[in-house]
Amino acid sequence: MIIKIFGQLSDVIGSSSLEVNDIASTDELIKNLQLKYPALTNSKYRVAVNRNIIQSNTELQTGAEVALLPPFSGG
Amino acid sequence: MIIKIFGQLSDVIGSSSLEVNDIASTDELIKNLQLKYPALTNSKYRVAVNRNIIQSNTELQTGAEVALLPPFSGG
Amino acid sequence: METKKIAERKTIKVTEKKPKNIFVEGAVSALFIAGSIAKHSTKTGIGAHNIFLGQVRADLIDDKIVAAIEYTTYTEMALEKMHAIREAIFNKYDLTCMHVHHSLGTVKAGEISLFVFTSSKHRRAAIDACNEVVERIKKELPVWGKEIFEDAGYQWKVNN
Amino acid sequence: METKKIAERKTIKVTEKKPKNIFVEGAVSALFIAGSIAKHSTKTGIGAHNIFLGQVRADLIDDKIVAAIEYTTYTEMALEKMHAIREAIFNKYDLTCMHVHHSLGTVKAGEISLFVFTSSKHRRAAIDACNEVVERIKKELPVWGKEIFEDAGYQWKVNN
Repeated sequence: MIIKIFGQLSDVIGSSSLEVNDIASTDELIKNLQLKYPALTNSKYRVAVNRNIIQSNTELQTGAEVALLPPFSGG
Repeated sequence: MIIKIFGQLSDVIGSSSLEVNDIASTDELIKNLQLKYPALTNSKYRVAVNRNIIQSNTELQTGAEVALLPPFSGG
Repeated sequence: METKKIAERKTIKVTEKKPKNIFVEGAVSALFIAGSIAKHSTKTGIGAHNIFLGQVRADLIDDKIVAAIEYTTYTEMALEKMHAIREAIFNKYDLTCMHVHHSLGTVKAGEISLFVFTSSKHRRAAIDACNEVVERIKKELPVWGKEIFEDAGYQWKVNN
Repeated sequence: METKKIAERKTIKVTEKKPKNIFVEGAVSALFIAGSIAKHSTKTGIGAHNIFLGQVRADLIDDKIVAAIEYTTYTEMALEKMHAIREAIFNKYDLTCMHVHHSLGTVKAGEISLFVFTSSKHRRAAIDACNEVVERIKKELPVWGKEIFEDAGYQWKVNN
């Protein structure tokens, strides 16, 4: 599964996308990423699954489109 | 003294200015005009003296700039 | 020579008392608006512009279609009033600049007769100031619109 | 022959599901805005336009001056979101039309990066809709601005 990384988070993670495997839920994804990228713990962001921001832990189906979104600053 | 007439009032009076003499106040002016132009009684308008809309009867000094202003419709 | 130079330096700039003219003959063109926007690119403290445009509608009134509006004004009073509005708006809002252009004479349906343009560092001031200026112009400026019908006749416009 | 003709006539137009693109590469030019305004002169039911323009500020941050903002987006999500905003705005306000253009890539200080344009019969709808669209764009569109300093370095923009 490809995780899209945007804005300042691409600085924290050092890339604009990540490949992860065998991840069942967004909570599990975040736990794994925080282990690998400790700076993520101090970052403000929301998680989108299939282009919708999730409010709580969400199961990740095969082919889900997951993205990490730091605060928006358009306009 | 010249009275400036604007907008729809110039239709009622048939002119965009009027000359009047020996008028001491705005109340006197209105009374005289209503006698001469009865349709004025049914018209909505305000009176400006020296480019300020007056709220009550106002004395007219020599050289005062008097205007009759129907409802504004700019923009 | 030296004395003259000092005298020149001491000359005090007389403040312009005459209010700025806001009236233009006929419609406001899209290119005029573009020029006005482009001029602000050097003012790099600006973060937000708000523009209001009034366009003449081809209203249908008792089977007659409005073809144009003919605007007239009481110039001296309108410019004095607009000057007072400008002062009040600059006192109330943190604006970088503000421009107002209102048509006189004939403006055809589909053409623009009012152009209000406010700019500020942050959007709130530009948006709120523009809104207030438009409301005050409609309510307080001695300007009259005569709606000219396509075939013949006219009626005096009423603002709501 | 006859059968083919009937078949052709029966072809149903498939509704375009793909949301409208709002993104443009680089700054929005004053001439583009003028063209957009001019196109509305045939829509003679319109009485009021409201335009919001976001301009890049040359902010001074810790002795460094912002020279430009580099915008990036999550395109698919942003366009879906903008489509939803558009639907909600047209349901809420009596608008004739609405146009939104947002820059991607580099926009220099003094240049325009956001252009929101609403039109309606009466001014209240155009003004209120424009205001709401701007607020929702800033809050809800997944777009990020990177403030590039004149000499070197950058910082990520924060909306307020």
